[in-house]
Amino acid sequence: MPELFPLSPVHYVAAPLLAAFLLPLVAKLSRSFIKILPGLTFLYVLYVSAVLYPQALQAPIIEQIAGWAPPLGINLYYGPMAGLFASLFSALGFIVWLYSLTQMKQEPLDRFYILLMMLVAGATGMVLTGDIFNLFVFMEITAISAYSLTAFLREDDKAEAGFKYILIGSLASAFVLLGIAILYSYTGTLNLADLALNMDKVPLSVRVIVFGLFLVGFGIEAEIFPLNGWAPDAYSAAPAPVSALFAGITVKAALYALARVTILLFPFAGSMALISILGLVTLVISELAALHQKNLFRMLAYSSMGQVGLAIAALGLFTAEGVYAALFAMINHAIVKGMLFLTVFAMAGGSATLDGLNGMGRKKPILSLLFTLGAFAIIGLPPFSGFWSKLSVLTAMGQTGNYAMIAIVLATTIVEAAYFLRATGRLYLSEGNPAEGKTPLSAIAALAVLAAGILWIGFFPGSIDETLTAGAQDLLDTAKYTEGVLKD
Amino acid sequence: MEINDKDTLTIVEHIKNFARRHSLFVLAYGTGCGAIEIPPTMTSRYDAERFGIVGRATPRQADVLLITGYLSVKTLKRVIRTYEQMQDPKYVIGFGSCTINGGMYWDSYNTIKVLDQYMPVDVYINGCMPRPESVISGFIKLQQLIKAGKADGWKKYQENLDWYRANQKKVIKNWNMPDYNW
Amino acid sequence: MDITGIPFFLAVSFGGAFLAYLMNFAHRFLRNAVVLLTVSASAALLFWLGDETFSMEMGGFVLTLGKTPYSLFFAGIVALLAVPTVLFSFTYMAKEERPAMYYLNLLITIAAMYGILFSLDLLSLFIFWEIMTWSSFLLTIHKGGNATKAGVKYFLYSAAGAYAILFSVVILYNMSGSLLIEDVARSFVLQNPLMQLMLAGTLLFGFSVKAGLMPMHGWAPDAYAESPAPFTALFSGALSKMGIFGMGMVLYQIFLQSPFSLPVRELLAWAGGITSALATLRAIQQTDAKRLLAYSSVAQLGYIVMGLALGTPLSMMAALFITLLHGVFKAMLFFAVGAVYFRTGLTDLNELRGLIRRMPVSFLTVLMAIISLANIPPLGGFVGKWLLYESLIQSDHYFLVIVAFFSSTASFLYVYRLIFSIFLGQEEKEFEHVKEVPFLTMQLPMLALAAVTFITGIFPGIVLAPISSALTYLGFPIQHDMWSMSMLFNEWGNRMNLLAMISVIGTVFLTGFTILYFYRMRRTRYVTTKDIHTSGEVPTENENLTYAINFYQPFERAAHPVLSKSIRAWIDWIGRSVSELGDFLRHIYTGDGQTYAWYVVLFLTFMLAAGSWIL
Amino acid sequence: MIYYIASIAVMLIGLYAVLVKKNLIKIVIGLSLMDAGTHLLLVAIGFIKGGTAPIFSEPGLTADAMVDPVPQALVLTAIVIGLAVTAVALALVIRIYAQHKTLDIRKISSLKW
Amino acid sequence: METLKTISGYFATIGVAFTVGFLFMGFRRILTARVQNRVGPPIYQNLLDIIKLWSKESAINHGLMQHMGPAFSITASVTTLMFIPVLRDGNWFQNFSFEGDLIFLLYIMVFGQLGMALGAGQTGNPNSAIGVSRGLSQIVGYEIPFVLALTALMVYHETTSLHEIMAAQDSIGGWNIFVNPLAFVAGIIAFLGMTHYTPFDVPFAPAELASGPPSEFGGKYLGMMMTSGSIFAFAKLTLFVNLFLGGASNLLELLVKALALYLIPVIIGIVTPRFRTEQAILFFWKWPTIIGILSILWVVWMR
Repeated sequence: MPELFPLSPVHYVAAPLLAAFLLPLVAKLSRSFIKILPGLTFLYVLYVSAVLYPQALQAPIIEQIAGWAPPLGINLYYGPMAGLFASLFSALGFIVWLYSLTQMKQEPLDRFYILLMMLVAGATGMVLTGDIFNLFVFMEITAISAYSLTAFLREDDKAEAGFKYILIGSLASAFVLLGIAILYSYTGTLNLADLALNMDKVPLSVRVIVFGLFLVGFGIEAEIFPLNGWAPDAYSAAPAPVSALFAGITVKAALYALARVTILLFPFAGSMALISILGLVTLVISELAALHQKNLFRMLAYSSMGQVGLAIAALGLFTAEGVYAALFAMINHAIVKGMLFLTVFAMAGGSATLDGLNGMGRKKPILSLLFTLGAFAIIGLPPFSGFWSKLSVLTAMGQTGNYAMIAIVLATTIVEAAYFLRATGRLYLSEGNPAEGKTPLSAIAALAVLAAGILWIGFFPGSIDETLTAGAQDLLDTAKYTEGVLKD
Repeated sequence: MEINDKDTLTIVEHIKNFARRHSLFVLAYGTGCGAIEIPPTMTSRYDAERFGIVGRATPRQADVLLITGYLSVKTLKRVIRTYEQMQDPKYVIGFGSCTINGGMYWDSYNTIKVLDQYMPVDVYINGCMPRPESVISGFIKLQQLIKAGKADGWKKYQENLDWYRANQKKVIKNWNMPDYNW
Repeated sequence: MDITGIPFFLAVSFGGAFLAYLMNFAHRFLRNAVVLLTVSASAALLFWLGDETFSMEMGGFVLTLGKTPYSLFFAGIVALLAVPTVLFSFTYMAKEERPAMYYLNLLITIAAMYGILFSLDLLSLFIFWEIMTWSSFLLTIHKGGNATKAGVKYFLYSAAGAYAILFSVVILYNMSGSLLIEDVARSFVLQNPLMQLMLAGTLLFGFSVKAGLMPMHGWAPDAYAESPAPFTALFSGALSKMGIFGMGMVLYQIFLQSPFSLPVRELLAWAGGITSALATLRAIQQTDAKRLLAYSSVAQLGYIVMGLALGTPLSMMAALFITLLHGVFKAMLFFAVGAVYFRTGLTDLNELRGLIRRMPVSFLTVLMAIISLANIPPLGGFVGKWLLYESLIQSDHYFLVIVAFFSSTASFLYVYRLIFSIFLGQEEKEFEHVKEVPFLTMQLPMLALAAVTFITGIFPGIVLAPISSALTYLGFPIQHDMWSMSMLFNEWGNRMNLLAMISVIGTVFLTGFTILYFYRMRRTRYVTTKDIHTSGEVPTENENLTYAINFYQPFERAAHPVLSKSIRAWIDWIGRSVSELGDFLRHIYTGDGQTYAWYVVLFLTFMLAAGSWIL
Repeated sequence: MIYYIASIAVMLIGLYAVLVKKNLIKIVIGLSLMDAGTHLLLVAIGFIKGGTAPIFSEPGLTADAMVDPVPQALVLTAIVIGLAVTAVALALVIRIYAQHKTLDIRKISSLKW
Repeated sequence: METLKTISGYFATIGVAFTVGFLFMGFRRILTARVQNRVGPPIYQNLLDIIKLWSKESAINHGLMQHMGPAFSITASVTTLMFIPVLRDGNWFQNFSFEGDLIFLLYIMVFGQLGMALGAGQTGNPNSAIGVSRGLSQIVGYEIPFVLALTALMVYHETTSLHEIMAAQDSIGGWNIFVNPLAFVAGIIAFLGMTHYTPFDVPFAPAELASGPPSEFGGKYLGMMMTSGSIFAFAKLTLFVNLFLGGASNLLELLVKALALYLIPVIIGIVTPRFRTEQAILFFWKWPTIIGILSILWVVWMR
């Protein structure tokens, strides 16, 4: 099979895109295909992951598009880190599909799945590509599908959230494009590896400007404070499966881009410290802002921003442990926050407030248990995945001697515990709302997969140790990256 | 054992009898105007404590119930209850003419006339009001009665309870007390 | 798997929890059997626990489990309380909803406590610590309603403590490269003293939160009052002792060599003393039985901390002895209050009254427990307090003696309030049909624990033997002339012969009681509590004359200067301030898209300006 | 140089519209202007005065004399993207207007805090 | 034979304590009467009261605790007595005093009060409960100076054994009343509270509370309580004699010293009105406590 039809990282992007384009045609044949095709696509992509990722752990797979060699042509870099993200994205895509199968009832479904697949394809492209303009393009694909998905529901405030997202997102794309233009004007190349080698052609002041532009551009997508004004609105307006993907995919892709660009092009101590500090600020402000939130999705959104802030803070250390911790935090956040969004949606519907959770412990015990599990995991209680991710963040910070950072992270964790447990407590109130409907099995299955992930990582954190270490090495070892890409 | 059978008294009974008559705890329960005579009796001028007579605040500890004057029907109910709460042996001293025949309230619609119909009185003290001297002499009479074994009103009350109860219920219309059971 | 190994032990403890959860779907008798079997099996396994340590790698950290004499003593307390607790739960929780969740969390809590005790390294201690915290949080909010608020409060206080611990653990790990307590201790002494102070301070702070030491006691009254009564017994009796365990470990295994060790311990002793005094005063004010007991627990833990911090062999013996005894008698009290709640649905001291003839066994339990709590001989509580006072006097802490004695004497007030309001006073018509609780599941645990207080009062040696081996492990050589089976000695060579004491007290009491009971027995009438001296007035059926409301008003008036201030209110104020800060901060997100665009542009401008300024 | 200044000027005009104008349509126009400015800048980077199209149409024509083709390709892509974004934005504006009956961005803030 | 002697020693101690106790109380009644220009009852009046109470033909109880309350009370009195060396030396009247120490005495002394409080609670009489509330509150007041005084002595003599404290006061100059007068003052003020004489008799206030806690107790119960009270009075006096006046080597000396001590609360009681509960508590927490603290500082300075 591999000989006949060689698997390549391109399939990550190509398959969902192809499926997205095919979907309207398929829809003409049978309505049921609409629901099945995305699942098949994600399954296929997962299969690609299963085959390619072990290889990437050995040595990064570098795929040249259309046969052009890297400085000129576009290449895909499928290293341990990119592979990790690509696999994570496709897995999340599959789970969200599984969940949406029964929970997503809003027509037009075909468009929903098209956008969904484009979102996943774009985000995967962002982490795979080795070309900065290509990165921009994929970012825009992700963004446009995200805009549309945000406003997908035809209810009151959804369009408003979408518009705010577009407003800020367009600024981001403009700034990134501007940065690319400036870089190109000095170096004449768009390949990241090539750029990294040619950065000394760029004057320092320009590098600062470009770094600022990229920081703002990617930072908007990565929800760094104060660039994340769109995020709470978008999270709360989008259908819950999409919110889960926002938390799990778009943010992570942007973060990857930011990390990759920073480490390749701007490896200054100042820029790294800045990222770390921004991460902490994001963490503190988001967690505090979530404290008074009554709208559950908004609360989860703020929490997402906080978690991303945590990952950024760890990432900004740019030590092996720091990146390891950041990766761990991102994976944990993707799984847990995804599960929380989906659980809340299944439990209390699309516009859930805290009151919507009242007394659910009796009416929907399994979902309540899952929410509790998610809340505990996100707070970082052992023996769930969140604990190990938070612990690795803390030890990474400890190793660099940043005790104040540890204290800040721990203090915000208390705040986080406050609002999550307040929500958890509501589940077990004796009086509550009338529960309506039963949760279908496929949704429970999707959630169960995520819950199993939480527990698995919680009990066997060593099982993803190798992956994370490789990923961290991959990100930090710039020489290997440039050499690998430009070896011809 | 028959306490009033003098011949069979043992040494223990002698001691008991001695203690009983020389330690009289009086329930501080003033019903009518006679209560005003109790303080002088107890304090410096007449010093009833010489005879072991001291006031006690609760019927559980008291030996002697002083009915110090007229008893209205309403008060009678309380007095009966208080009397029944006292521990045997217990003594009642009717104090002043009101307790003997109604005294100046002989035609009142609201007071009882003859106390003895409602509870067994061991000693009556005459007068309206009796002076402290009379009160003390009444107490000494009581002591003599105890010594002679004749202060046995509490036994009469037990034996003739039905009669007493009937009399009590005759005047007390709203009888809502628990019955005295032994 | 090795049947005497700790992995097997923990596997039984944790596995039983999940098995019980699953069994709930089969039948409740099956579930109860599994629960009881798990708890008693782990209690039995404690006796056969082997000495070998067990290591495993998890997430890049080496976790080591093993037993020490010190931890074995605490494990004994847990086991001693766990069995009655589950037994008591069977009937008590039969009425409540979601029993599966309750037993799951209860067993996880118990197992996690064992885990904490058998951790030889700080990380596994922390892991089990947090497992214990969240499972007990879920138990606390089990009832819903106000319990949710109490539970969240409990968790937040605990989180503050736990993260203080984690803070230290991370730094210690960074310093010593190992998590083993021995290794940590070895590298700890090499740090500079201020660093040592900070690390030990945060660790002690963290552990003291669980012990409810003031000023971090705010969670205790609410959490104890709202959690289900059988669990509260375990909560106050065993779970809060984990804080004591941790403090002892930090003080004497890690921090002992530091130059700041002595002042910190002195401070801690005073904190314990003040805690016991203030919490006692608060307990006197309470009108809810469980809240009263909660404050009482805080006070008792104050004593334990006092003894622990003094660090003389005698005081350590006292601390550990009270640790056990407090667990026992507080469990009895919570059980009894739970039994009353089970039958009447009330814990309000102003409404309960006159249950003594309805629930005599519960009354007897409370009586034994309060005698023990008030340190009155001949029950076990006295032994602990005797040791404590002797050690306080002999280590020249004269004013702590006064503080301790003040709270000990003042504790008579609240214990009397408790037993009086519930069991004594006039009988209430409302409670006419209240029955005593079932024997096997509810009376038996109470009576068994009552027997423990009695036996430890006469033969404290039974408990002092494991205590002295625990103390020897901690570095306090306990010579054999410091205790014997029923004889206590202080450092000045004075002694207290408990057998003589019990024989005198027992003889006199029995004689006195017999005389009183049989003397003129046939002339002794029983009368109802309605037949009392009320100046001749007849109380009606619906009238209850029991004096219960504002029971200690004169005392509260005297203690008003202290009682009018509240530490809890201060901590709450901090919490409210943070919450309001959060409310303020979220107004950054104004909802106007253009504002967000401004943020972006301003941020970019600021970045560029800062960049050019740096350049 | 004039191209650079002009393109930056267009961008700033767009930014001004985005930041100051309250009408949603005008904001969308501002966004487009920003895009356009960036595109102009990109094209200007590749522009060589007197250069020819980047096609090896005549012998002897070297790469130096050619206009850099890459920015042009980029711009084409970017224009497409910009178009898509603008289209989505306008669609949303229509929906917002249908719901709120206003285009004033200050009044469209029901999602906040 | 030895056992018989020992056991008869116990009974002798109790007998002596009881006799001395009721005689002292009778003495107090006479003294009070004399101060009030009365004659007063005979000195053995209390014995007559007790015999009369025991010879009551009937008794009522409200439940088991009413038996147990007085039983607790007598337990506390007799146990306290048993663990106090009545005389300095010799084999008689030593009883169990070698087996316990001051800390034990501190606690066993309140045992009776708590037991009585329980018995009083069982009766359901609101007056009893109010009395208990006041009495227990007052304990918290007077125990503080008492413990301060005891601590001062224990620290000074470096022992918690009553025997050793007694042995250290071998001459009149060595009596603790002279060595540490401050501790004596604090202790004796606490003793005033313990006796429940005026000005600290608000728990039993007869006119207000119908005699407070024992208001439902009559007959044998009250008899038991009064018996216990007599013994306890002697035990407390002996304790104070041992602590501050160097103990006594024979019964006569003991009587004289105890009477001298007993006169203090009696005379103060005769001439003072009554404190309210919170006034009493605050009084105990103020002056005697300060004096007690000073006495400890004095001891620390002396060492």
